[in-house]
Amino acid sequence: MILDWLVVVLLVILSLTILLARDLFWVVASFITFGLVLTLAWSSLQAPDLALAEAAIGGGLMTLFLIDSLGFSDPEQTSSAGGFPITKLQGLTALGSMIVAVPLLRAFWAGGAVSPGLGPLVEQKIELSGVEHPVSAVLLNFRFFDTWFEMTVILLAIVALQTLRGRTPRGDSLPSGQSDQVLTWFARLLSPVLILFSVYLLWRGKHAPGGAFQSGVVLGAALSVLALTGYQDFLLRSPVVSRLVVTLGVVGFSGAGLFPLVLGGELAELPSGWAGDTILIVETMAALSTGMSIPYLLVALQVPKDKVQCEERTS
Amino acid sequence: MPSFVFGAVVVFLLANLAVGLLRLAWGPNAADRVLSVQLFGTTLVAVVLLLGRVWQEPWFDVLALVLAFLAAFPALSYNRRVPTRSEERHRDSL
Amino acid sequence: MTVSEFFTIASLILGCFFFLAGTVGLLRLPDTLCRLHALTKADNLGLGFIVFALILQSQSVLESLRLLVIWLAALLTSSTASYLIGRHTLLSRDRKDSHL
Amino acid sequence: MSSSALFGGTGIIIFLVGLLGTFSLPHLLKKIVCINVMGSGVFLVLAAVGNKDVGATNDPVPQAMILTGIVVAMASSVFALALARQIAHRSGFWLLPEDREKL
Repeated sequence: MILDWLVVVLLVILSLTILLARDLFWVVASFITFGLVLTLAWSSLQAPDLALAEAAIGGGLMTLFLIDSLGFSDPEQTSSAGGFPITKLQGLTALGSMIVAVPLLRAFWAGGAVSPGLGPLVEQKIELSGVEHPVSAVLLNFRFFDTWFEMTVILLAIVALQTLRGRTPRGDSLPSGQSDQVLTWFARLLSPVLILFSVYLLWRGKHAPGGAFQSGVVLGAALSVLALTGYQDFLLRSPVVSRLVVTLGVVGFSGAGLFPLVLGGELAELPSGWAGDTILIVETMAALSTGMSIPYLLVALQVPKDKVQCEERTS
Repeated sequence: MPSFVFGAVVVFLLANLAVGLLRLAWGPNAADRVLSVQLFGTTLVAVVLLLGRVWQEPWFDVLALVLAFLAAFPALSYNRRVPTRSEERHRDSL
Repeated sequence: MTVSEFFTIASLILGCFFFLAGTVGLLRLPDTLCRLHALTKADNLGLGFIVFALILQSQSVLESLRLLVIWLAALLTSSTASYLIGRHTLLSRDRKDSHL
Repeated sequence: MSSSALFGGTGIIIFLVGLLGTFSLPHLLKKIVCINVMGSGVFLVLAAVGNKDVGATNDPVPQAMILTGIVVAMASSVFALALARQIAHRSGFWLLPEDREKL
């Protein structure tokens, strides 16, 4: 209980810091710490899958995207555009949110009618799903649509970013960081272990916390470490193949979702005898494509500098 | 080993982390803030390991491993910030 | 109190001490490179002693190995991170706007 | 107070702090971070409602939805960051055109 209070106090302090801090790097560092502390909140709420995903995304990957964008911004602006200028509209917003807060908090703490939730139903039907871990069962069988369209959202984000970016002379590569003995060895030691670890998480998802997304995110971290330390072959050697890997998730989910229609079933109704195997294949495809998406997101973030070069070349 | 010993250590480490937030606030360089985040990451690995023993949940070790593996990301992305011209010159002379 | 309990508590206290030292150093030392020095103590020794305490209490060899792997992973990442931060600081020290 | 009530209440507070930041901070990067904070608040409320000491068991459905949400939030934040960088590159400011006029 003391632990919960400590976590809660830290979360509120950090969110207020994000609101009030002037320095941009302070905001980003607070956000990373916020993500790390949130991991503890998920652990305390007995949501291991969320804790794993939050640790990998909030503590790892968002850092990469945010600090990368910070490096792009120039120092003079960072300090000047901080502040907390309160206009009439913003004052009203603040007042409004405080007024909304009171009934929301009251409603939440009053408790009242407690519904049993969907937990018992999931427990009852879990044998039909083909996996033993309830969260995986919901994610990949009972609410197949959610995950299907989640993969679509990731793919759409990449397509949109690539469209924004346009064609660039250097293809899908990151502007090379400094190559360096220590970094090279770090990548050589860490990324194989991370890839192995992501396979372990994928395998684990069937009966325990873990699964396609946690695995995909860890794989993505491994690939980003490689891309950041100059090992970009997997992006550059055969761009078509790498892009196909990015689409694998949507392809897998569409296949598994549409195939039952051919057999005369409902959309996304996994065949009961084959559910376990179908899920394993779909999960592997989803993990691979999530993993490959992350270096692509990072590459596609490098918009403006590449644009400058393109415009210079054409003029 | 009574689990309240581990619990006390967890509370101590989290209090430590809360005090460390001051360095996050003071800065003054970006590097100092990356340093504090690094310290928080390591503290959390310890906290998660201990909590796994207190609550008897084996998956906490997996979580600690994820945290430990990805602890280098802030420094890794910080290092990628485009170096200014003086940095380039300094590096070339090394 | 058995011998292993004594060593567990001793090494937990040592681990806490190093984490405290790391935080105090982070707050009190004058510049970035000094603070880096304080941080590495907490990273390596603080976590090391706590992992050692847990290994003493672990039920199986597998669990001990798992804890050891976690400590080694933390060592690898924290030493690389420290190197990167240190080098970056060193390289940008002669810059005027070391603000960002 | 049970821990799920505690985290749920915190989720509401964090959501409102993020909402306030999204409206009141002109800097685009801060806006994006604040939207993420807002999202985390929503996730906390959702997880607290599905927790063991509210329902009968630990409800896996909210957890699966939050997991989906975390990944989608990451993808859309990256997209938002790219748009913001585009704006910053073209105009020289991390600000929306409306906010720039006020400068």
